[in-house]
Amino acid sequence: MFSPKVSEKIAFAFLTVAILIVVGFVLTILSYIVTNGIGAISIDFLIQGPKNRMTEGGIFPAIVGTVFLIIGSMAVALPFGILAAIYLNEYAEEGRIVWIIQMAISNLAGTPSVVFGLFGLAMFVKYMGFGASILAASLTLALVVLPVIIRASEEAMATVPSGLREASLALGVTRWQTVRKIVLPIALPGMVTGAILSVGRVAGETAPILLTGAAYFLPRLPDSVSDQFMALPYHLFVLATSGTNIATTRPIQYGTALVLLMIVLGVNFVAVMIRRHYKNKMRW
Amino acid sequence: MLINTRSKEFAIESILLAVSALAVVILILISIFLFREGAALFKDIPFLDFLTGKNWHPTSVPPVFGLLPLLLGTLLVTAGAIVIAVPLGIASAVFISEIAPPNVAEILKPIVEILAGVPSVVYGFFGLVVLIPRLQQLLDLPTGQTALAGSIMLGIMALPTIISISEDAISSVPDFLKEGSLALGATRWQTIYRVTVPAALSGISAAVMLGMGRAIGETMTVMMVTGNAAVIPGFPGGIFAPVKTMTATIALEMGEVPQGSEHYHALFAIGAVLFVITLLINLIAEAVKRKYRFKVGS
Amino acid sequence: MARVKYQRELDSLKQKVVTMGEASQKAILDAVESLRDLNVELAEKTIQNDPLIDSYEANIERYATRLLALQQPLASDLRLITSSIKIALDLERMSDLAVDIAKIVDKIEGGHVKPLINIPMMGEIAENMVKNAIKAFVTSDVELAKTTAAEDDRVDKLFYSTWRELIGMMVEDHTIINNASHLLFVLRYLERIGDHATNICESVVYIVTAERVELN
Amino acid sequence: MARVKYQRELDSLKQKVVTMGEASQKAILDAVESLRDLNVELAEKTIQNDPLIDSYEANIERYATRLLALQQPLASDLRLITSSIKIALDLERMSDLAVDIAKIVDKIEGGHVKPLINIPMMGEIAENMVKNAIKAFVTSDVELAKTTAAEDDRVDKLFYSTWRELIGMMVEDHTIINNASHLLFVLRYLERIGDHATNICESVVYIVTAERVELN
Amino acid sequence: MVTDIFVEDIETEITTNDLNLWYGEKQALKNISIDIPKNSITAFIGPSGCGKSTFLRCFNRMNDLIKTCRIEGEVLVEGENVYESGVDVVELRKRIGMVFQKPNPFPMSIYENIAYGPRIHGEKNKGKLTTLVEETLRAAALWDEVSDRLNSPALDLSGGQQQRLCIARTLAVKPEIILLDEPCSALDPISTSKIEDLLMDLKKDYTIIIVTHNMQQAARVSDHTAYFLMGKLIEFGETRQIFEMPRQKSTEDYITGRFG
Amino acid sequence: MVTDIFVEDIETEITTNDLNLWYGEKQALKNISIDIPKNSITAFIGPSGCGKSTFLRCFNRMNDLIKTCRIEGEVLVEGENVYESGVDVVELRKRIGMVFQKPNPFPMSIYENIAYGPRIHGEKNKGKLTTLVEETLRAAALWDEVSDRLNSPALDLSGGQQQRLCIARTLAVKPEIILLDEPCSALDPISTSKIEDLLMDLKKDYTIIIVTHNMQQAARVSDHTAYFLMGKLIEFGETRQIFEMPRQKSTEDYITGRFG
Ligand SMILES: Nc1ncnc2c1ncn2[C@@H]1O[C@H](COP(=O)(O)OP(=O)(O)OP(=O)(O)O)[C@@H](O)[C@H]1O
Ligand SMILES: Nc1ncnc2c1ncn2[C@@H]1O[C@H](COP(=O)(O)OP(=O)(O)OP(=O)(O)O)[C@@H](O)[C@H]1O
Ligand SMILES: [Mg+2]
Ligand SMILES: [Mg+2]
Ligand SMILES: O=P([O-])([O-])[O-]
Repeated sequence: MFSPKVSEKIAFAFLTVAILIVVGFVLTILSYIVTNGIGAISIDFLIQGPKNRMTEGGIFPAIVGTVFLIIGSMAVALPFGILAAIYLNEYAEEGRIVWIIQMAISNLAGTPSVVFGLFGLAMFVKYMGFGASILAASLTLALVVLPVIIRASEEAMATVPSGLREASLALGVTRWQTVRKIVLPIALPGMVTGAILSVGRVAGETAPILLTGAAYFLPRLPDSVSDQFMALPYHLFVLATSGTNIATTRPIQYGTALVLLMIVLGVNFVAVMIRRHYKNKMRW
Repeated sequence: MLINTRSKEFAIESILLAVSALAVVILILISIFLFREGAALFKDIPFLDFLTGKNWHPTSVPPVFGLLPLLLGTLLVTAGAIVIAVPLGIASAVFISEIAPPNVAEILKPIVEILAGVPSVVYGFFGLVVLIPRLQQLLDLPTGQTALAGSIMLGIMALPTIISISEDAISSVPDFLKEGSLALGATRWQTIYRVTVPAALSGISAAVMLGMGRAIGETMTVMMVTGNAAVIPGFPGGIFAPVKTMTATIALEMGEVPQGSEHYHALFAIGAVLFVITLLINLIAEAVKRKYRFKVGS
Repeated sequence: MARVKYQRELDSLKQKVVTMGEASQKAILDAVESLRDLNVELAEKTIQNDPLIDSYEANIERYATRLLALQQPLASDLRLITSSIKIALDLERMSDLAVDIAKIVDKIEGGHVKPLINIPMMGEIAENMVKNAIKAFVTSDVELAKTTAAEDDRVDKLFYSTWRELIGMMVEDHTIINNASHLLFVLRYLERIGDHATNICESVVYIVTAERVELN
Repeated sequence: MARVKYQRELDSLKQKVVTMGEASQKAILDAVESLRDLNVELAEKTIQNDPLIDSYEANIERYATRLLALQQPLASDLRLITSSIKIALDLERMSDLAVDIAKIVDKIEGGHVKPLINIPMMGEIAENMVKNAIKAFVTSDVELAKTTAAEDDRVDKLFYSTWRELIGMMVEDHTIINNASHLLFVLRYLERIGDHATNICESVVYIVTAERVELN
Repeated sequence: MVTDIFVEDIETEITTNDLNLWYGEKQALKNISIDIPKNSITAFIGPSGCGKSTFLRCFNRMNDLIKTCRIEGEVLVEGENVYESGVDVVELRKRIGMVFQKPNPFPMSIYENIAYGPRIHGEKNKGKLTTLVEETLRAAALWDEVSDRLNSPALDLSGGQQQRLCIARTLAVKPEIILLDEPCSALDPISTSKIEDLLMDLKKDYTIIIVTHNMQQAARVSDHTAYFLMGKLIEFGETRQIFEMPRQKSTEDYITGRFG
Repeated sequence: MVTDIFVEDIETEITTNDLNLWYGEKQALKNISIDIPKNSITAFIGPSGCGKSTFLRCFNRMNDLIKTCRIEGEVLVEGENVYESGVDVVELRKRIGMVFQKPNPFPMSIYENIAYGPRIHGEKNKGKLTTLVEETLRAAALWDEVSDRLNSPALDLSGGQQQRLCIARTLAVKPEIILLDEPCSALDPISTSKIEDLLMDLKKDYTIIIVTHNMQQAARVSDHTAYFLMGKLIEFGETRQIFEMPRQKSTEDYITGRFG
């Protein structure tokens, strides 16, 4: 058909077009949100509550709600995730039990967030009687990010060469000491990166909190963990789909989207920087 | 001291095992709650009727709970997303790991990661305010809120999953394999499609499966861009018409249903079906990864 | 089965030693015969053949050194190789001695006073020793090496008795002093050939058992 | 600088050769002196010392073989090691020959017919050759090796002239036939010592240049 | 199995009696009985997969880490069976140091690498630690090369230096026995010869067992050599004897490169 | 640089003139001029990092893959400068086969591994391919061991067999020159000796260049040897001469293990 050289040229041209399309998507989305949202953002927008049936004012309660969700879910998911990862990577032997645990984790990772929402609704809100609340939503989000944290921590620990563990054990050091003194210090940057990435995930999730406690409109800050709350992503959804005056509140919508995006991408950026920093320092 | 150290070690290991087992417990709890709440529906409505029902009229009297329009809606949107995301994703992955100079690749990778970071509401919002009007105008449709809009947005959202997992798989093909091919006088492209990509195939397939999983499970975006009309989509015309997916149905309707009602249970039944589908996809992805895991350099 | 080439090379080294051994044997036989018969031609031939035998020795040394350099031999292989160098040296000395004997043919004035008997006998024993020493080498036969080395006693005995006989004859008849003094040397040479054969036998024992023993 | 231990081992091998060389030199000197002075005691001492020199030879061979086994020597190192085995053999033969000379002291009946002059001279030259050969070995001095080997001509000339002289004397006075015939052998032994020294010189040239040359 | 060191005057450090070991169904060690002498170097040689590493790892129970591994028979270290229940594995591993094929310093400073073991075992006194670091670095013939940069990362050292650091790290917990599993196979000849010198230096104070594929190395450094084949101990004896005059045909075939 | 093969009757296959190569700022090859003879085996030796691999990879322009790499000077393969613009790199690599340190069969069947090259270069005829596979496997002395399982995965072969497969794969594209970069360093002695025999067999039809760290191997297999040090060609000559009587002190020091 074509000579190998010509085929190569054609193929490479197609591949280049593909990557350009992908990059195009990114730039388009970002530029729309940024150019349209930047005008809406002001100090007042950030520190005031919504006013006038959400057609004016700011998004402060939503920001606070999101922060609460992050703190609540991470407080649960982080310790459990890291401990599970330690077990799976450092203690577990290939075997049926471990296989089952691993499958469970990858299935949790693949389960749609709306299903987590249903579960949270049935389990935390109803069955355990937490009601629609920060507590129920945080626990639900904790389940959503648990597999992410486990996987990231496992991966970070797997980069620690097994020779180091053997060396430590051979010095008469116990397994747990070896984990604490050798494995965890080396794996820490990777684990931190994983944790930060899951913070981004928590900040952006909507469906689970929709079912477990996010308030349509609550212009005050929540009093306790069993209170309902506003959150940025849900707020954006509400404004964009069922607000009082969808067309005229566009600037507020763009502004909210931009703030949400900045939080999520900012957090990701920090994670990437940490990863890069330690990648350059580590070498075996 | 002796007994002490040992029992301490044993205690630690037991605790760690218990924590890990939590993952299994959660999965089981999810199944129990979904199936229990969902099963309540089938006291009145035969399971098969639910599964094959062609109409979803939860608020009519008497309500009709037929899953088919929602299921097909989900499948249509997902299929569209895959058609968009798979070629673009694999091509991009090949480009990043095999063609781009290292410094360009270092720029492209975080750009793709941005796609992964953008929250789904933001995608939905973007689709709603930017994509939909344009689609409507361009294709001259009554509404831009169509399956196509959903597919495009989900396609974009599935891209980072497909790209980054494929890229991992491709770049973990050892250099010495590629050098072996080049040294035989193969061009770079021949090397890519005859050695590198086949060697990475397991990882790429897993990437496609996981991308698909992400698309099926996505809620907010589809809810915001597909119009949410619970009708069985025609083909190919349905692509350009509104559809309602399973996830969107749950998220949209749960807020308005009385707890314990038939409708409430029906939504859980949808959740259970969704859960089973994603479970299957995950199992297949795992199996693919395992089966085609190639052993290079022993 | 591994390192086939190396195996072949070791065999080939052995073969070289055998070839050289046969050549030395023949040199001894011819030299003694030429002396007995005062056969100038045969003597000449033996002398002319010496450079060939010398080249055998050089060849064996080179080959063995090459093997040492390239194959990292150990245990009995290593002993085989270093000993081959030594055995080749012994064989080379033997044929030098044979040449020395052959050279005397020319120096005998007139004929022998009486037919040579002991000298050919010593020659035969020595030649036989060489033959058996080489056989022991090829077959790694320690027993044969030991019985062969024991033969050296017979050579030594003949050496002393013949020596005394010759001295006696010289005292009695000093016209034969020149010839007899030459024959004295021949005796000595044959005795040395026996010694070298014994050395070879010792090398065989060393190759097989890793132990250096004195066999005389 | 690497393989320090190996370096040291090579040096130590050289040292062993030097020590053995000195011992052989002394054996030659003593043997000739004991013969000149008919000093039975010195002769006896020389003979008694021989087993020690033999053990030197065995030791050098063992050490060299060990080095071959363990260190995978190449190039000049390899030649140094294999040649050390050969040089030790030459030195061992030299002291055997010295012993042979010393053994004759006992066999001389009465005194010497006339004072020995040529034989001590040959002894001195031969001993000097050994000394210089070993020096050439230690310093890798090809030139010295060559000039040393050239000395062998003087030994050979002395051998022939003295031989003729002795035969003449025997013909004239057959009471000295026994003693003179012994001295004939001494001549031969000294000539052989010269040959062995030449061999050492050839080994030196081989170690340094990788080429086997004939130096006589 | 042929052995020749049942000699009265050699003190035994490690003895195994009828040791059998399985990985799952597969038997990796078969009826191994051996007496490894104290304060000397013993080399384990044999073709790949013959069980050398497996056997070595029986002594400090590193095989415990492999769940499928099952052991029968005795391993006596100074007369005590290390596989008896109640034996403290951690204590055992302190007594039996181990150095691996690939140098594996921890990603810490040189100082911290060596102080790691003693610290874990309770040494807190800074002065004592510093003395110990110097002592062990000297013992491992590394002091002169690193004394001026004890705080720089261990990973900056060359491969040969890293391996000596690993030996020093092992010495720092004051073992009686040192096991080395092909410690030089990743090193160049010069580093190798340094390690060999070091081992010969250390043997007056330690019992050393080294697994090696390099016949010349075994012959150079060890006092006794054990030859393994397919999980069996074929021959054990003085190194000189094994390499000069092995009693078993199979040993000779292996060391002369006729198979393996 | 000292060289002794400017002899009339040796035909030259590869010539370099004043070759200089930089990786970024770092010069890895310095002024290398050499004439590599046809239908013979040339060995490259020298301490680690001296540039052997770099030099080898100049011949088939594998260095092109390294972005920082910059070259000055000429590399003539049969008189043609391979670094001239307009040279077809793919064609060049067909003419110059390369075998790597670690055996790297493709994760395909044995048959597919060998058919890979010819297929890429347009051979579609099944019968011809099958013949070629048999031919090259025979030439690589592997046919007897694998003829009954051509369709099983190449990765199931042992290391030594894999390496011979890689050589067969190279032969299948009918090169004139074969470059081997430490082809035996990952292999056991027996596989090594098989590969060596194979190379000596192949040299009548091919020009072979082999990089090796094993002095004995270089001495065993090669006709000519080039010794490199810090990017410079120090000595080049007949192998016998290099290993018996190198002209340069530095060469002797290296081959006798005094440094490097
Ligand atoms: N963890 C394991 N599980 C199952 N089999 C194993 C395991 N480790 C080793 N084996 C098997 O046990 C046998 C002995 O292995 P071992 O590692 O002790 O050999 P070795 O003599 O050290 O070989 P090498 O010289 O290649 O290191 C081999 O057949 C090996 O395949
Ligand atoms: N891609 C690269 N980028 C920068 N420097 C390189 C690169 N490849 C090699 N070098 C450097 O070039 C020099 C020569 O390397 P090369 O790999 O050719 O050495 P070598 O002789 O093959 O060594 P070895 O025996 O270890 O394989 C070394 O100093 C090396 O660090
Ligand atoms: Mg091992
Ligand atoms: Mg290299
Ligand atoms: O021939 P020899 O000098 O050893 O008697």
